[in-house]
Amino acid sequence: MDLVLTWMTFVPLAGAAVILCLPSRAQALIKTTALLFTFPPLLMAVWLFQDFDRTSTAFQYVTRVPWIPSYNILYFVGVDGISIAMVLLTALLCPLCILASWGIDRGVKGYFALFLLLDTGMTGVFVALDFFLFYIFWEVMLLPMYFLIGVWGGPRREYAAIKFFLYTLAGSVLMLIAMLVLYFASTPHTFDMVELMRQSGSYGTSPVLWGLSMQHLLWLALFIGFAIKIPAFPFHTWLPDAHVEAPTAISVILAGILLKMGTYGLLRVNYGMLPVATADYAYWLLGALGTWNIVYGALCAMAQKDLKKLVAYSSISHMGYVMLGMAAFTTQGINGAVLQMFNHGTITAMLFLLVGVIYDRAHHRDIEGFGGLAGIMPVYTGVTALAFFAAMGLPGLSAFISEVLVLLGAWQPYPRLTVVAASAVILTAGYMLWTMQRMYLGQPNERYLGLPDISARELVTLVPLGAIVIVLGVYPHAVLDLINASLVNLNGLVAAGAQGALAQR
Amino acid sequence: MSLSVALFYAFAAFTVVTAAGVAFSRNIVYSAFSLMGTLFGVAALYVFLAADFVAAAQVLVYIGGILVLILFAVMLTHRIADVQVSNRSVGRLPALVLVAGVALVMGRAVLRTAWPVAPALAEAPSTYAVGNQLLGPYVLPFELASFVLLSVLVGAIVVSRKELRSGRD
Amino acid sequence: MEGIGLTHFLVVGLVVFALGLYTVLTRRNAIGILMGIELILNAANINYVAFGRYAGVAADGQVFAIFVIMLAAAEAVIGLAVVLGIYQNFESIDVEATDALRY
Amino acid sequence: MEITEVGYLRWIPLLPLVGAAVNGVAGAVIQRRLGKRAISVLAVTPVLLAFALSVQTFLDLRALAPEQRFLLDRVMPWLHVGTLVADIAFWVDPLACVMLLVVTGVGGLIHVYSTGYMHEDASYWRFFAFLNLFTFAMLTLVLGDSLLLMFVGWEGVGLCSYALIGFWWREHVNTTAGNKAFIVNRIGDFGFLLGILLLFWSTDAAGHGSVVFRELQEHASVLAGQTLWGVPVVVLVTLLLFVGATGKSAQIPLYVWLPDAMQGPTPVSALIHAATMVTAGVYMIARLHFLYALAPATLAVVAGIGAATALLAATIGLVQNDIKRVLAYSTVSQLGYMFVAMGVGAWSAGIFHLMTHAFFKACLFLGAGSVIHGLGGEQDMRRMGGLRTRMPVTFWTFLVATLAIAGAPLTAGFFSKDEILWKAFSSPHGSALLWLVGVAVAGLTACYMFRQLFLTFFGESRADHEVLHHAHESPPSMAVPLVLLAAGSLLAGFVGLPQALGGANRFEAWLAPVFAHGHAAVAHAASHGPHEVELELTLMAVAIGVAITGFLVAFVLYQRRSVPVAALADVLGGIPYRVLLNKYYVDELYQAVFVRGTLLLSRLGAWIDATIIDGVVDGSARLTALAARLNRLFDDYVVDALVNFCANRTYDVGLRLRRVQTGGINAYLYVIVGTVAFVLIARLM
Repeated sequence: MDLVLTWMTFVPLAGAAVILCLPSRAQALIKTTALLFTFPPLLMAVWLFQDFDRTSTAFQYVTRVPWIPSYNILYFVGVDGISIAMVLLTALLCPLCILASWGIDRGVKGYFALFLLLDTGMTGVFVALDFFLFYIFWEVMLLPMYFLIGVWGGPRREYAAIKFFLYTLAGSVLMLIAMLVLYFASTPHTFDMVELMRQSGSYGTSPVLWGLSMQHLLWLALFIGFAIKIPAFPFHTWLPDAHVEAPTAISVILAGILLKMGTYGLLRVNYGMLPVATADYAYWLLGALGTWNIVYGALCAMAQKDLKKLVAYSSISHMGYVMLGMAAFTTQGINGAVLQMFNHGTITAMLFLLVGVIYDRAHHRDIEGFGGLAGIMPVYTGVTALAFFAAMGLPGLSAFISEVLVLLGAWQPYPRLTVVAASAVILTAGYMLWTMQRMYLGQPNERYLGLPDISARELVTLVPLGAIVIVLGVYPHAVLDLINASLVNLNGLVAAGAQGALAQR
Repeated sequence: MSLSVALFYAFAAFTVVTAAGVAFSRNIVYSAFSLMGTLFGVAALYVFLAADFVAAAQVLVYIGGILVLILFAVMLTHRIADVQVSNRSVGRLPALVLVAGVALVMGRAVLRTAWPVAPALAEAPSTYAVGNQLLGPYVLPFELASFVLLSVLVGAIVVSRKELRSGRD
Repeated sequence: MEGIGLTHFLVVGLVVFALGLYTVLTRRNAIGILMGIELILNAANINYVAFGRYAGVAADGQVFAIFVIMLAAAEAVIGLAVVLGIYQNFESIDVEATDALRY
Repeated sequence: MEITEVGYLRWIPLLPLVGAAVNGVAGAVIQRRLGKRAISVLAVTPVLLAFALSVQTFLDLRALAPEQRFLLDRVMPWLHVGTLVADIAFWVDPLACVMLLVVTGVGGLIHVYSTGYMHEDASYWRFFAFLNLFTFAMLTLVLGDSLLLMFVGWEGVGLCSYALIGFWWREHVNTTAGNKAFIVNRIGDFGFLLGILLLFWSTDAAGHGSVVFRELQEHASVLAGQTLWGVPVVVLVTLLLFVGATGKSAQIPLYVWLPDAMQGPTPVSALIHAATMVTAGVYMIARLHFLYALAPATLAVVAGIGAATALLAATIGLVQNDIKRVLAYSTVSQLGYMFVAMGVGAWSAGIFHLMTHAFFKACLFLGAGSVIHGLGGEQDMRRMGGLRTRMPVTFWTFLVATLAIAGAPLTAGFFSKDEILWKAFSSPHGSALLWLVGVAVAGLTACYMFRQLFLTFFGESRADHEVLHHAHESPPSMAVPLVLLAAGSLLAGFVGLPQALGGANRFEAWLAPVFAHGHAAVAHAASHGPHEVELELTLMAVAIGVAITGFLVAFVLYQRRSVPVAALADVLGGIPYRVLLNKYYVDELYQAVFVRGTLLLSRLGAWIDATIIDGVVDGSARLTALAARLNRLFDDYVVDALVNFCANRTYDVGLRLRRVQTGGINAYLYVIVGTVAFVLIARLM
């Protein structure tokens, strides 16, 4: 019984409660309180990073107590290599996002309380090992997100918020159904994910509906639920709208953490519990679709005129790498996929924070509307260049490692897909450099000559991320060591499960 | 028919009749006073059930507290000089039918069920046992109850004070 | 008290309940409705205490009755406060006049 | 294989990195507080130290037995995933040592030169930060012991090249050139990366998966017999890697970025776009010669591309007027020579030319830079002339370097070029055609180089009076590197004096341990028979004759002006001249195919736009594949519509259902009690 994860999850919730008790006029106090309550999880994350047993494939820091005994529902939390990186990322990004939200001046109390609630939900999703608990946290996370976009967002915020909500809710419903089916298929009925994974061989693989077996139907239902989050084509249209309308910090959370829940869910649920269907669908629905995501996202990004939309589409492109890497079932591929989840979290967070910096000053994000910012805001331009080149996968920076691992891993099973996916390095360089040229280089725009350079507070939010991007480029094993054992084990589980079931057939 | 039995029937009848007064009276003040009778009758019935503490609580809380509160509310919401203190009723017939249906079903359940009856307990004062239960197995609900009462206290003030609401932005 | 059993108390409770229900359904005065609710609660209390006594667990039934009394008091306080609030806003406590929540 | 582990190799790349980091992070402050001199010290010292360490490396290697000349420095583990093992480790063998000396030596001189050339620039610190970063990346490329680490340097030099081409970022044309360089290079990198992937998995299939050079060399034979998509794996691997080389080393079809790269400051052109970075492709092929030796088909492609590029670029160079552009095309052309050498298996000859080329081309660029500096930024040769007397140091060094590149006997260029030509003729992979092209290019080279010399330094000055008045010789910080490089251009050739001329060819002997494997594979003749010596001397004489012819043509046309150049330009209606002047319209072709193609697609998108808004929603799914813009429409008008449809229907239902909310408590009570009663009655009756 180890309560560290429980503390990590619920300390922000306590912070939300404290904030609700503060007077709404004390804005600075509210902001400071919110920041303070995100520090304990960060410190615990540092401790976890140092203490985590890198050789074990088992769940660590487990708490497992009955919660609703009549339905055999547990309060069961723990982390393994698949989730640890995401837990660390969440703990890291939340304080930074609170700092980035310092400029919020409308409904401060509600904003920060909801933000801390969101923090609890996100951490909970990554540590929950009981499916029911997982689902609860999943929903807990959606509601604050809806309000954060819908209340504090841009001009079309309500449209974006409702679109976001409908999309994700549709996914949730499918997930709920699949979850219940899994529950009633297990003996004894349980939501315990570890137990469900252990029983993974028992879900029927004989056709029940439209020629699909129960396992395949479940897989598809869960896949759609998670694909909306990733977001995989064609479920991605909520993302650009949500990003454009959301406030900066929320965009960061959205791209940095929420997107990862899709791929995390696939690894945790689909891979662990439905190995046969995973093996059957990996090529088309993960590999080919991921490749399509990569290229399609990059093309769409190139066509954007709004900087934030461009970054949003680049997220779609980069998440494609995660799908492709997962689909490969090679050590390199899956390691690259999870590392890419982490790296994309840091890099895209930087990008959105940088978009926020310029938006706060110029109040628009039109790429064509700037020019020559390098002369006006040199430090800002320098940091932006770092982030852009990181997003491009420049060697020496973190994304290079994960992208190379993904491509390397994917080459063995799917060389053709890899050729197509790798061509995105050209497209990515194209739109990133073009944007760089149009916004930051060239003759400075007269209108913006007076813009102040990046402030110390904004720099504080960016420097840790930049440092991580560089360090992970040189020493990727800081993260790879954490995740490798569990991922190799997971690959083995899928292979064994698929093999066993195929033999039965 | 012993005296106690007769008394039981008397009190039961009193209870029912005054309850009917609550239900059918045209004047709300009359209704309120009828309610007092009902509450008193129920307290008496508690005595018959050897529930002395509950009976006392009934008299103190209900009659001493709630009823007075209701009367205050009646007075505060109606101009006392009004001759016609409204206690209008609507839809009597459908209500009667509905209530009759429910009563029929419940009566059937009451009469048809073979209630398991334990040997009658000695008619000793039960206050001691009640106290033990309240601070023993029921201590958590008991404490929660105090919390609820506190919330009610605060809530009642917040809800009924006009200036607090208007003072906010 | 031979001859008086559980059923008798239950019947009294039933009648009081029915009258309470009728009051609740027919009154348009909010305070009247509250009185009806008090009747229903009393009916339930009679049953609690009666069941407690005749099932041999006297104290439990009474404890529940006490809780009900407590809650009734709480409900009356809040209910009447709300009624006063409504009166201040609508100048009436007729429940058909106060239909701000109508579609 | 005996490997000597040493601990100092890491400092060769790391010192410039430290310089770059200090200047990059704190450069603005340092420059403001301590002045440009501090920046210069911070930037130049690491490179000079790195050069000293490189010399130490050379001495250490020489102290070892020839077949044991390997130094290795393991810094830290980098990527150990599955069977993939790549460490941050630097190694040096004789081949890397040559590159090391060239990069740090020539690089150091160019750093010194830059302190003079860039002295007036406000972003002095930024320039040196990137120059140091480039040195770091280039040294990583050279010293990395695995393909992946080499790739880090490979892309790193591309980044620095991008940043330095667009160094004066206020001008749109500069940043466009930078983008072009980076993106074209990325196309090459795409191939390079795929090559690495394929190579790793092909060796992995045989149980020896590796990206480390020495392990690859050991197990290269496992590739034999493997095929992918019906092509032998070794051919595919080498071709993919060669795609990377064409990008970095500006060969057909990816050479178009290099002439545009001349938008950068001239020292950058000298260091990155002439002496070091662009030779990375040649170095990579030499590094992996054991693979290329297994793939004759690829070798033929490499030689063919090299020869074609050499010829194409040389002809374009004939008519360019921008002093740096001529040099740029000359670089492309000389790189073509090196690829010809690689393609015929003459590894050490190619590297030899790489080294001598670094000297004379750097000298030429720096000389050109000196001219531009002296004329206040003028780059058009038509407005120069007569500078011989005003800038004597520049003139004499430029002359020496021109002689070297033209292949005048006893200069460095003569020996290296001649060796390539001889190998192109005599190697089993060579042919008379390759030799013929090479000789023709030698003639063209002499012609356009002397044209440049005559136009710039001889004759009457055609510059504005004002400009001419300020024309001056460059400061010592610029002149000294020029002299040293000119000396190198003269003397560097003697380390590789061919046996036919009675030399020992110590250069080839130095590299022999590296290429032992490759030479065995291509069955290269180890010694020259007497007959062959005679043949080699004959061919040499022919080449010299052709070069002299080229010189004479330039002399007649541009010095004596016996034949009016304008008349020549009008030959055949002026078409050949215009074709050459416009670089065979390749840029226009690429522009038309790729850029215009994209524009066309977007216009097509706009057309479909209107159609879809007019209601043809069904067709959008099919058409979205056409263009990115169109895809966005699909999102907005199909997927969103479904979502909105669901929302609207829900809203309608809600509109109807809300009538239930009467707001009357009695009504609610009726419903509640009625429902309960109904359920009770239904249950009990």
